[in-house]
Amino acid sequence: MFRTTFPVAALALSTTLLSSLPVAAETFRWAGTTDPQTMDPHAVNAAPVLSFLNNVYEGLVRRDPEMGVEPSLATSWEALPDGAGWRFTLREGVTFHDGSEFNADDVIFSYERAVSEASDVRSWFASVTEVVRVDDFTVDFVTTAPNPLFPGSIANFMILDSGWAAENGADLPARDAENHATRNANGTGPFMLAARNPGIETRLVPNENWWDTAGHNVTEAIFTPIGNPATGLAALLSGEIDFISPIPLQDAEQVEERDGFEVLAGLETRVIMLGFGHDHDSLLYSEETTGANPFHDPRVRRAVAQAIDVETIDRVIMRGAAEPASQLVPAGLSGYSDDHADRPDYDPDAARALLDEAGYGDGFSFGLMCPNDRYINDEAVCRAVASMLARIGVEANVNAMPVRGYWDELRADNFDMYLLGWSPGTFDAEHPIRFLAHTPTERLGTWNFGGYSNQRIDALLAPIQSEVDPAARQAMLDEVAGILQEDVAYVPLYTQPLIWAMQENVDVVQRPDDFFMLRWVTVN
Amino acid sequence: MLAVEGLSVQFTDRFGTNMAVEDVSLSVDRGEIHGLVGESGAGKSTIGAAIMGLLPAAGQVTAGRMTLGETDLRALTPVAAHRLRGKRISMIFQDPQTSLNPLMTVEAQLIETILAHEDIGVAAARARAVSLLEEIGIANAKDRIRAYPHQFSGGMRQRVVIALALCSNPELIIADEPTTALDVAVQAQVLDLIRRLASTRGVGFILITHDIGVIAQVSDRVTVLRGGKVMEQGQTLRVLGQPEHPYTKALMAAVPPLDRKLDRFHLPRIAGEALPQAETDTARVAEDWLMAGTGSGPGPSLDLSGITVRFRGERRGLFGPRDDFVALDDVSLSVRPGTVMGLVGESGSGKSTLAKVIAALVHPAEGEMRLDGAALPPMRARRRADPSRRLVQMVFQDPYSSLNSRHRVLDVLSEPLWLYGLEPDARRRARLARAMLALVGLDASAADRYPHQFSGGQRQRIAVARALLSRPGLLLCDEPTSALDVSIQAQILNLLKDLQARFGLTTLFISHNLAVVRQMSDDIAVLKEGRLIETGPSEAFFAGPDAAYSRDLLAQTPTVRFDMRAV
Amino acid sequence: MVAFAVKRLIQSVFVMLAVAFLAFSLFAFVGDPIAQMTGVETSLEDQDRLREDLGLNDPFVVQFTRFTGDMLRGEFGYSFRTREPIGAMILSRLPATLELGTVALLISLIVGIPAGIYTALRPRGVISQSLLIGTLIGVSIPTFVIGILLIFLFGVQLGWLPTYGRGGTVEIGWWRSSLFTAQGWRSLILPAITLGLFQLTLTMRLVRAQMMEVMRTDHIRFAIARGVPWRSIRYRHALPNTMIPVITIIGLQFGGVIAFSIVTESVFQWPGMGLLFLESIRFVDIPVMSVYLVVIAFFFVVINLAVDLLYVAIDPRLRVKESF
Amino acid sequence: MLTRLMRNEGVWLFTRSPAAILAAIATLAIVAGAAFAPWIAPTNPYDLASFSLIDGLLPPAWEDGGSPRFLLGTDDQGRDMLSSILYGARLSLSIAAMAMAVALLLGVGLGLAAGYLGGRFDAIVMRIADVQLALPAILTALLIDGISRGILPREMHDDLRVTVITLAIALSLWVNFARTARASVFVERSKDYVSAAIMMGQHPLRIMLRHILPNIVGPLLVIATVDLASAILLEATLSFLGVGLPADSPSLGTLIRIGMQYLLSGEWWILWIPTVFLVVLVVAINLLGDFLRDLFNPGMR
Repeated sequence: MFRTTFPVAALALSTTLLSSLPVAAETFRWAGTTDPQTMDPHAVNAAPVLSFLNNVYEGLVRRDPEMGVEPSLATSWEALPDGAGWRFTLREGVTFHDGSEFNADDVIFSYERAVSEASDVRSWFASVTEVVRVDDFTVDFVTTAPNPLFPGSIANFMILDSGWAAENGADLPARDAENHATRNANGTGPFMLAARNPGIETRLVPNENWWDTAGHNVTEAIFTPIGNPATGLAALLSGEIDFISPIPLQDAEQVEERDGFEVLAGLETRVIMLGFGHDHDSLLYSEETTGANPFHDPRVRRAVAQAIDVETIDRVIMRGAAEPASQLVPAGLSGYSDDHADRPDYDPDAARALLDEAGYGDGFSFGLMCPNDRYINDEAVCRAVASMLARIGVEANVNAMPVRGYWDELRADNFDMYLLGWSPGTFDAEHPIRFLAHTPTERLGTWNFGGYSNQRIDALLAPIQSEVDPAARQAMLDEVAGILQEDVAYVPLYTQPLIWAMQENVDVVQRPDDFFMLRWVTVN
Repeated sequence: MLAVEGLSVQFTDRFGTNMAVEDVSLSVDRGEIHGLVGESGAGKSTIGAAIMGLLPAAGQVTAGRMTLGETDLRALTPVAAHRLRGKRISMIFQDPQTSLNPLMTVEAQLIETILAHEDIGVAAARARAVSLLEEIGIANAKDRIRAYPHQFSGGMRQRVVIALALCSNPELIIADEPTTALDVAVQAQVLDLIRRLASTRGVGFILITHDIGVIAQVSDRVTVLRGGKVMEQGQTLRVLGQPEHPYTKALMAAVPPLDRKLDRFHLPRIAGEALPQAETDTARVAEDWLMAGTGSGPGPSLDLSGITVRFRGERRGLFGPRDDFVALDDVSLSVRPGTVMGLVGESGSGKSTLAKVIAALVHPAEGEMRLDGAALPPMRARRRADPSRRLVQMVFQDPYSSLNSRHRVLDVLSEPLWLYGLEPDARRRARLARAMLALVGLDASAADRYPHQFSGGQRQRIAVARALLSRPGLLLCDEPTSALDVSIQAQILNLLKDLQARFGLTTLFISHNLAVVRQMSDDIAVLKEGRLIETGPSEAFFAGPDAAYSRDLLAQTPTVRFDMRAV
Repeated sequence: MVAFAVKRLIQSVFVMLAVAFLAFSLFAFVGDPIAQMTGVETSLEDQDRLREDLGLNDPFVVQFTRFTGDMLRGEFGYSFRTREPIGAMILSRLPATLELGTVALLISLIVGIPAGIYTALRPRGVISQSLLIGTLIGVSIPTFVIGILLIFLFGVQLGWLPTYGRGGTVEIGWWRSSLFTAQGWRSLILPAITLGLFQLTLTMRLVRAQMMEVMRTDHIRFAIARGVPWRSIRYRHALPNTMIPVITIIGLQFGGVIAFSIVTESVFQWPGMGLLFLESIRFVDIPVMSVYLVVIAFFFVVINLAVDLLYVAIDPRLRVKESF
Repeated sequence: MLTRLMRNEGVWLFTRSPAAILAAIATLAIVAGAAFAPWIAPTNPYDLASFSLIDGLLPPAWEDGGSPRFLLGTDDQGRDMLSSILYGARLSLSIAAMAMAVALLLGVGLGLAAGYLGGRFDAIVMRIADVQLALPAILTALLIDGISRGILPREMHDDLRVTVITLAIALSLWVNFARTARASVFVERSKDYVSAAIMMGQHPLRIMLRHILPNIVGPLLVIATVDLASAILLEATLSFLGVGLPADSPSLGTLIRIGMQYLLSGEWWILWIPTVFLVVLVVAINLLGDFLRDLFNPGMR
C-alpha cells in the first residue's frame, strides 16, 4: 500500500518557468500560523476554523469583499411581522459535496446542532427561541426581540447535511472525543475536503457542482500551518508556497522589494486598546498608591490617553501600516460614530497637567498586563506605551505573557491596566458594547475585565439591539461612543493592520475580517 | 647480538631538560638474560623503550649507539622501526591484565601478529600459534586459543603475553617487570619459562625489574642502575656476591633475607639521601606523649575466632542462588600483647580482608573479635565513638592513596588528635604533629606541605605518624612496604621495628613477601583462599613449616640464594 | 544476565511511573485549557459546564488515578484542542521525529566518529585543530539561529533545498516516511544537519577523548611493540575499545536528539512530535503535553535498556563468563 | 603549596595556549562589561524614561543614518543596543551562574551522597536522574512555572520569571554534575585515605565534604565551565521557545529572540550584534573548558 505524493519541489523548480506561461489553473499552496483545529463548523468558535471552513461550508448568508451581507444558501430574507424573527427563503437545487440535496431540514438540523450543549457557537442564537420549517425551502428564525442585525450575525453559521451527519454519528459537535465531522466535511461550498492531516496539511479540491460561478482557477489547494514567521517567509521566498498570512510587519517592505512577490496590506477590523481596572479598589502592582486606584479618576485615564504617541507607535513599531483608532470599532464599520472620530491629542504636557490636577503629579507605578503572541507586535507596543508613560512620570511595569495564560490572568483580575484587541464578530458597533462596555453579568460584559460600568450604556444596549430604524440606532450608538470617549473607559490605540504576502502571479481578495477565501484566488 | 653503547636519553618538560639515561652501555647475547635492576627513577624502563624505539614524545635519544646484529637501531626510519618490532625485538609488559586486547580472542591476536611479520597462510599461522601456546605451557591449546583474554587466569595470561611476544620469533625480548604483578608461585613458573626459552630458543632477554631476588634467580648478567647511570655491571654472581660499588652494597644490604631475622637493617649512607634523625628533642615530645598515653605495658591482645566473610555475588539466573564469594572461611587467630603477628598469603588469600574486618571496614558474616578480652564489635555494630576506633589503627599499602592529597600534612596529622579529643588545643595539636614527624624521621617543616610533595617512603612515614597520633594499641600494617623500593622498604621496616619495640604495639603485619614478614614478626599465620593454613612462632615456621603449602611458598620465594652476602 | 535485565526493567518501570506523575501534574499546574477550547463568545456558565464535563473539577488523586489507569490501558485520551485521539496523533507524528532523529544521529556518527578518530590520531594537525575549533563555534551558536541561517542560505538565497516540512512522503501502513522520495530526502537535509550538529560535536569529542585514552593503554602499546600493522592497531584494536563507552553515550544521545528535536522541528515546521508538543503548549493542550512526555520518557527508557543489552552483546567480558 | 604548583602548571600551559589566552581575555572582557554595565553602559535600558520610541530602529553609528549617540544602533523601542547587550550579558551571565550554582549544589550533593552511600540511595538518585534526563528543559521550565504560579501568592509572579528560568536550567544541568561526582566518588571511595577516615570513625558528612569533595573538584570544574556555556545557550533557546525572559529586562537570549523578527527586515544589527556577542562569549567559555579539561586530564595534551 504505497501512496506517493509529490508536492513542493516540482513546483518550486518550475514556478519561474511556469509563471511566464499562460496557465489556466494551478495547485495553490498557502500557509498560516495556525492550523484549523477541527473541520466541524460548530465545535469551535475561532477565527482559524471559521475562516478555513468558509471555503468548504456555507451559511445562509455570506459576506462580500467589503463585508457586506449577500445571499448564499438563502436567496432572500425578510423580517417577520412585529420583529418576531426572520424568514429565510432557501436556494433550490443546491447539493452537498456527497451529492445529497440541500433543503430546510438541513438548516433546522444544523441549527439544533449549533445550539446543542456541545456546540461552541450557541451564543449566536442567544436571541433565537425556535426555528420553524415553513416548507422545504423556507425557514423562520423566531427571536425573543426584534433583531435587525440577525442575518449578518449568522454569516458564519454553516449548514451541514443532516443525512450525512446522522449516518456518520456526527449529530452533535465533538466535545470530548472526535467524531466523523472532526476530520471530514460535507458542505455545499466551493471547495471539498480532499485530505486532512491535522497540523501538517489540509487539501481542498474545487467543487465542480457548486451552485455559484467559480471565480477562482485553482485545481487543488493545500494549506500548511507554519508557526514560525521566519520559516513561513522563507517558504514563500523560496517559492514553496504561493501565499502566506500574516507576515511580520517589519518584513513587508523587504518582501515587496523582491522581484516576484507582492504584499497586500490592509486593515483588520480589530482595534487594539488599553483597558483599566475600573472596579479595583487599589492598584495591585504599585508601591506608592496603597489603597487607592488612580484610574478611578477620569483625568488620570485621559492623561494616559494623551501621553501615548500613537503616531510614533504606528510609524516605528507598526511600520505605518496601522490606523489610529478613536473608538472600540474601526472607522467605517457599521455603527461607527463619525461624530467621535477624533482621538485625544498626543500632548504629554497636558497629560502631566491632568495628573497634577488629579493629585498624582509625582506619578505612580502600576502593572500593565500584555500578551506577547496574540496581536501584531503586542509586546513591543506595551513597552512603547510604558516608555511613553514614563515620560509623564507614570511607571508601567509590563508583564508580557503568552496568550495561553493571558485570559486567565485577566479574569482573575491580575492587572491594573491591560492590552486588548477586539474584532467585532458581527461587524457592528453593538458587539463591543455587549462584550466590553456593558456592566459585567453572567451573559453580558463577559470580556469587560476591568468592570467598567455605566448605567446609561447598560440601558442603551437592549434598544440598540432591537432598533430597526438605522438613524435612531446610530443616534444611540453615537451616544455610547461619546460616553466611552468622555469617560476614557478604554484607550483605543489603533486598528491592527493585515499583511498578506504572495507570489506576484497570485491574485487574492483581502477581507477585513482576515478570512481567506479561496473562491477569490486566481493564479496567473 | 644487541649492543648499546653510551646511550643517553633526555626528557624535555617545562622545567627544562633532564637526563633520564646517561651514558649507558650494555650488551645481550643470544640466549642470554641480562638483568636491569634499580629502584624507581633509575631509568631502566627508559632504556627498554629506547631500544624498542618507543620513547614517549618528550623523550629523545641524544647520544649513543644501539645495534641489533648488523642493524643500527637509531638509523631506522619509523616505518622500518615498526617492521622490526615484533619481528626482531619484542616486549613483555608488567601487567598481563591490561596487556591483551580484551575484545579479541587470543587466536586473533596471535595470528595477526604472526601474519604481520611472516608471509604464511592463516592455517599455518594458526598451527604455529597453537604449538606455541602448548610450548609455553597452556594445556589444551587447540580449544583455549579461541578464548578471550579475560577467560585466562593471571599467570596464564602472562604466558599468552609471552607467546605473543614470541610468536614471530624475535631475537630479543625486553621484559619490563614481567612478574611483578604475579604471585610467587606463578612468578616462579614464568621465570622458569623465560629461563627455558632463553636456553632452548636462544632468545636474548633484557629483564627489567626492581626485584633483586628475580635477578638473582634467572639473569646471567646484571646492570645496576641508579638515576640513569650504570653503577655496576657484570656477571650476576659477581655483582650480587661481591658488589664493588657502594650503591650496590647498600642495595644488597637492604634486601631482606629469607634465611634469618635481622634486628635492624644496616643501611650504609648513600650520598644525597638523608637518613632519619629520630633522636632529637622534638621527637622526644612525641615519644613522651605516646608513652603517657599507652603506659609502659605492651599493647592489647587480639583474639579472632571463626571469622567468616562472604561477598555477595551475582545471582545465577533470575531466581537462582547468588554466587557468593567466601573471602574468609572460619579464621581464628590470636595476637599476643605487644608482639608482631605476620600474616602471609598470595593475592586473594583474604589477608587484607582480615585486616579490614578488624578495622571495621568489612562486615564479617560470622565470628567474634576480642581486643584485650573485651568484645570488639564488627563493622555495623561498631559505633563511631567506640573506644576501639582509636585503639586500632592501620597503615595502608599504597602511601599514594592513603593520604588525602588535598590536605596539608599538618591537617592529616592533627585529625586523630581532634577527632578522638586527645588534644583540644589547636596549637598544641600542631606542635605534637610536628614532633611526631620528627619521631618518624621527617623534618618538622613537612607539616606545612602537601602529601604529593613527598616520596613514597616519606609518605609512608607520615601514614605511620598519623596512626601513632591516635595513641593506638593495635597497629594493622597491610603490605606497608610493597609499593616501595627496596632501600626505602628497609628504612620503613626499621622504623616500624623501632616503634613497635619502644611502644610495645601489638601489630598485625601483612605481606605477601615471606622475607619481609620474617624480619618483622614474632608469630606467623599463613592464609590460603580464605582459610588459615598454619600459625605458630615465626622462627619455628621458617625452620620448617608444617603445611605443604607453606613449604611451597617458602621454596618459590626468589632469594639471593648463593651466598652473596658479604656485608 | 536475565537477572540484570529484570533489574533494569524494574528500574525502568520506576522511571516511567515518576514521569507519569510529572506528566499528570501538568494537569494540575499548567494553565486553564477551557479558555483555549472555547471561543470569544462562549458564556462563563458554558465554560464551567465544560470544565465539569472534562473532569477538571475532580480531586487531584481521582484525576491521577484515572490518568494512570488510562495510560496503562493504552488509552491516551483526546486532545482538548482538536478532540482527536492522542494515541493516533502521536503515532502520526512519530515517524517524522524518528526519521529526523535517526538521520541526524547518523550524520553525527558518520561524520563525528571519523573526525574524532582523525583528531585523536593527529592531535596537533592543522585540520584537527580547525575541526575542533569549527565544531566548537558550531555548538556555540543557538540551534534556532543555525536553522534559520541554513534556511536562508540554502533555501532562500541559493534555492537548493526546501525550507519546511517533509516534502514527498510515502505511506507504509500507518508509517508516513520521507525516506523513499528524493524530495523527502532533500527536505530532510537541513533539519537533520541542524539537529545533528550538536550531537556531531559531542560524538567527535567523545571519540577523540576515548581514542586518545585507549591509544595509551598497555594492550595498544603491546600491539605496537610486537609490530602489529598501524592500520590494525588503530582500527582493529583501538577503535572497538573506543566504541564501547561511546555506544552508551550515543544511546543516551538518541534520547536527547528526540527531546531536542523540538527546536529544530519548530524552525523547519517539521511535522513531528516536537512540533505537536510546542503547539500543545501554545494552546494549553495538556493531555497532549502529558502523553508526549510519557512517550518521550518511554523512548528514553527503552533506548537505555537497549544500550545496556547491546553493551553485553559487544563486550566479551560481559558476554562470555566461563573461564579456564 | 599544592595549589601553587597546580597553578604554576596551569599558568605554564596557559601561556602556551593562544586559544586559551584569547578565550580568557574575551571572557574577562565580557564578564567585566557585564559586571560594570551600570557604570559603563551609555544608558540604562531598564529605565523606561531613558529611551524614546522616536529613536527606534537606528542603525549602528558607522552606517548611514546611524547616530553617534547609539554606537551599535537602537532596537524597535529606541533602546541603545550597546547598553541592552551589556545589561543582557549581565543578566544572562548571572542566570547561567546562578543556575550553575544551584545545579552544582544539587548535583554534587546528590552525586556525592549517592556515590558514597551507594546501595538503595544511589539507585534512587540515579533513577531520578534518568527521569530528569527524559524531560526536555522546556518542559521542566513550564512545569516549574506552572507549579510556582500554583503555589505562590499572586504578587510574586512577576518576580518569578528569572527564578523559574534559573531553576529550569539548573534542573536540566544537575544530572551532569551528579553523574560526574558519583563516578569520581566511586574512584575516591576505593582509595585508602577514605578507608582510613571511615576506620577512624569520622562522620560520613565530614568524610564526604572534607575528604572526598576536595579531591573531585577537577572534573567538576570542567563540567561547570562547559555547563556555564550550555546554560547561556539553554536560556537563549528557552527564550526562543517562548518560556524565557520578558523583553523589558532582556537577556542575550531574549535580545536574539527579539532580533529574529528583524532577520529579513534590513535591521540586521538587532539580531546579529547580540548573536555574535553571545557566540563569542560561549566559544570563549567553551575554549576555557577545553583548556581545563586538558589540564586535569594530562593524557589529552
